[in-house]
Amino acid sequence: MAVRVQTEAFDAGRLLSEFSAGRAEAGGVVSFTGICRDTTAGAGVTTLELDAYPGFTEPAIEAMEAEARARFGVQDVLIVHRHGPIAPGEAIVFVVTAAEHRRAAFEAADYLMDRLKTEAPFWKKESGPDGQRWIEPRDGDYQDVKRWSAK
Amino acid sequence: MAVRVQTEAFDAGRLLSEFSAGRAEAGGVVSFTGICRDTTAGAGVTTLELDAYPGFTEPAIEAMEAEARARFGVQDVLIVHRHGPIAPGEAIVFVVTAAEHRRAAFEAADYLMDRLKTEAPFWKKESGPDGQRWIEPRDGDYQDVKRWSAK
Amino acid sequence: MMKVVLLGRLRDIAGWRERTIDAPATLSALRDLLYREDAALGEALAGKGVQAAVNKTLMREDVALAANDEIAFLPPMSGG
Amino acid sequence: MMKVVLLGRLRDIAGWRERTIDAPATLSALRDLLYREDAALGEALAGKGVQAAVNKTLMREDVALAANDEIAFLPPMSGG
Repeated sequence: MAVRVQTEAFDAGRLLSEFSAGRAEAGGVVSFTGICRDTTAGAGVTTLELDAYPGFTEPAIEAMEAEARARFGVQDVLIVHRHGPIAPGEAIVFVVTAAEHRRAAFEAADYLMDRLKTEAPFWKKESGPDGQRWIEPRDGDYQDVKRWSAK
Repeated sequence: MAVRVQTEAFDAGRLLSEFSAGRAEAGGVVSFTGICRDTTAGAGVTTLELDAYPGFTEPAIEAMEAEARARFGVQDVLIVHRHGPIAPGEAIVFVVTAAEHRRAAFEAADYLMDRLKTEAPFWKKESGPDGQRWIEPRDGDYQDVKRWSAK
Repeated sequence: MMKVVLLGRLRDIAGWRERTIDAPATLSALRDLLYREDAALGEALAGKGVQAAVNKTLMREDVALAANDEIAFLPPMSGG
Repeated sequence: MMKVVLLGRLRDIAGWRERTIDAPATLSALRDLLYREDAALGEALAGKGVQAAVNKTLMREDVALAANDEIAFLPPMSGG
């Protein structure tokens, strides 16, 4: 179980290889890679900048991870989240889960992304040809995270 | 869009890196790696052998992929499935999907795995200390795939 | 000559996976021929959930066969 | 001396991200102090959804502050 909040770029595939190595007790490994898009609602994006609050952001994500682990019975979880400036095409977030059966692995990854997208302590600024703007979660993100409390 | 049915072992992380490279139009990439477990219901497994019917197995999987693409509006899909003998800890199947928003990527990967686990034309034999046995999908697999027709 | 392919547990029962044989006129004639040669295989072919494919297409009914056809017998699929 | 940290759009409004200042007695006294120095920042701090954390813990109420405390003001989070 690990949470990493870092400014360094990362290769999601390499993280998946490392995470999966020698995992003969797991039936399924599910990964999500969130990529910085080059357009958001039609506007060109040249850079995304994520502000984190070190010492506050990590424990908040660790709490989500502990909840996911307890709720879905996964064997292992890794969450890597970048902050600082991020270029289009680069990965922002990587979540990977391992479980004995694939349903738990899928649900834990899905749940963690819904939580991260709405509640993770990051402040996000998009810079493009039209200037800069601070952004908030989409309505769809709030609807996604509500699915888990209906259960 | 691609389907590969092969006897060669593969590195899921490397496939994820290749699939994700330069994908600045996608917001989310979801991967599932199915790993050959070293125990199934308590019995030790020394090898799994998957029988495929070349020329029949690939088109059946391509049809599932086309359905997933139409249903969830994903941008790209790759499915790699091994056949032949597979050792515990090795990957059996890798499914990766890319979509503008993460929900579509998660649902397409989840759907494809449910279909593959119950309907893909493979015949599976487990060999262990207790001998060999041909296996069929678990009840849970049939319940998983039913979720998609209820929608 | 046509090619006959057995999948999954059928190949363990028969002891072979692929054979070429003189083409019978129909799928049911092929089943009869295989039954006469090997009753255990013949019974397995008639078992629950075993399907036949002609040239990689599943056939629900009896069909006429031609030389060079490829006939496969598929037990219930295990999934991936 | 205590450390004050601004996150997200608050740092654009204030033009700074982190400062050390003489410790006022309470969180509300700190807000008053910042308002007197920079009314735009002071209003932003009182804005909807802006939370305060003392030593990395969110505080819903006014609290007493001590020297060496770290106070952060957090606008609504964007999520990851």
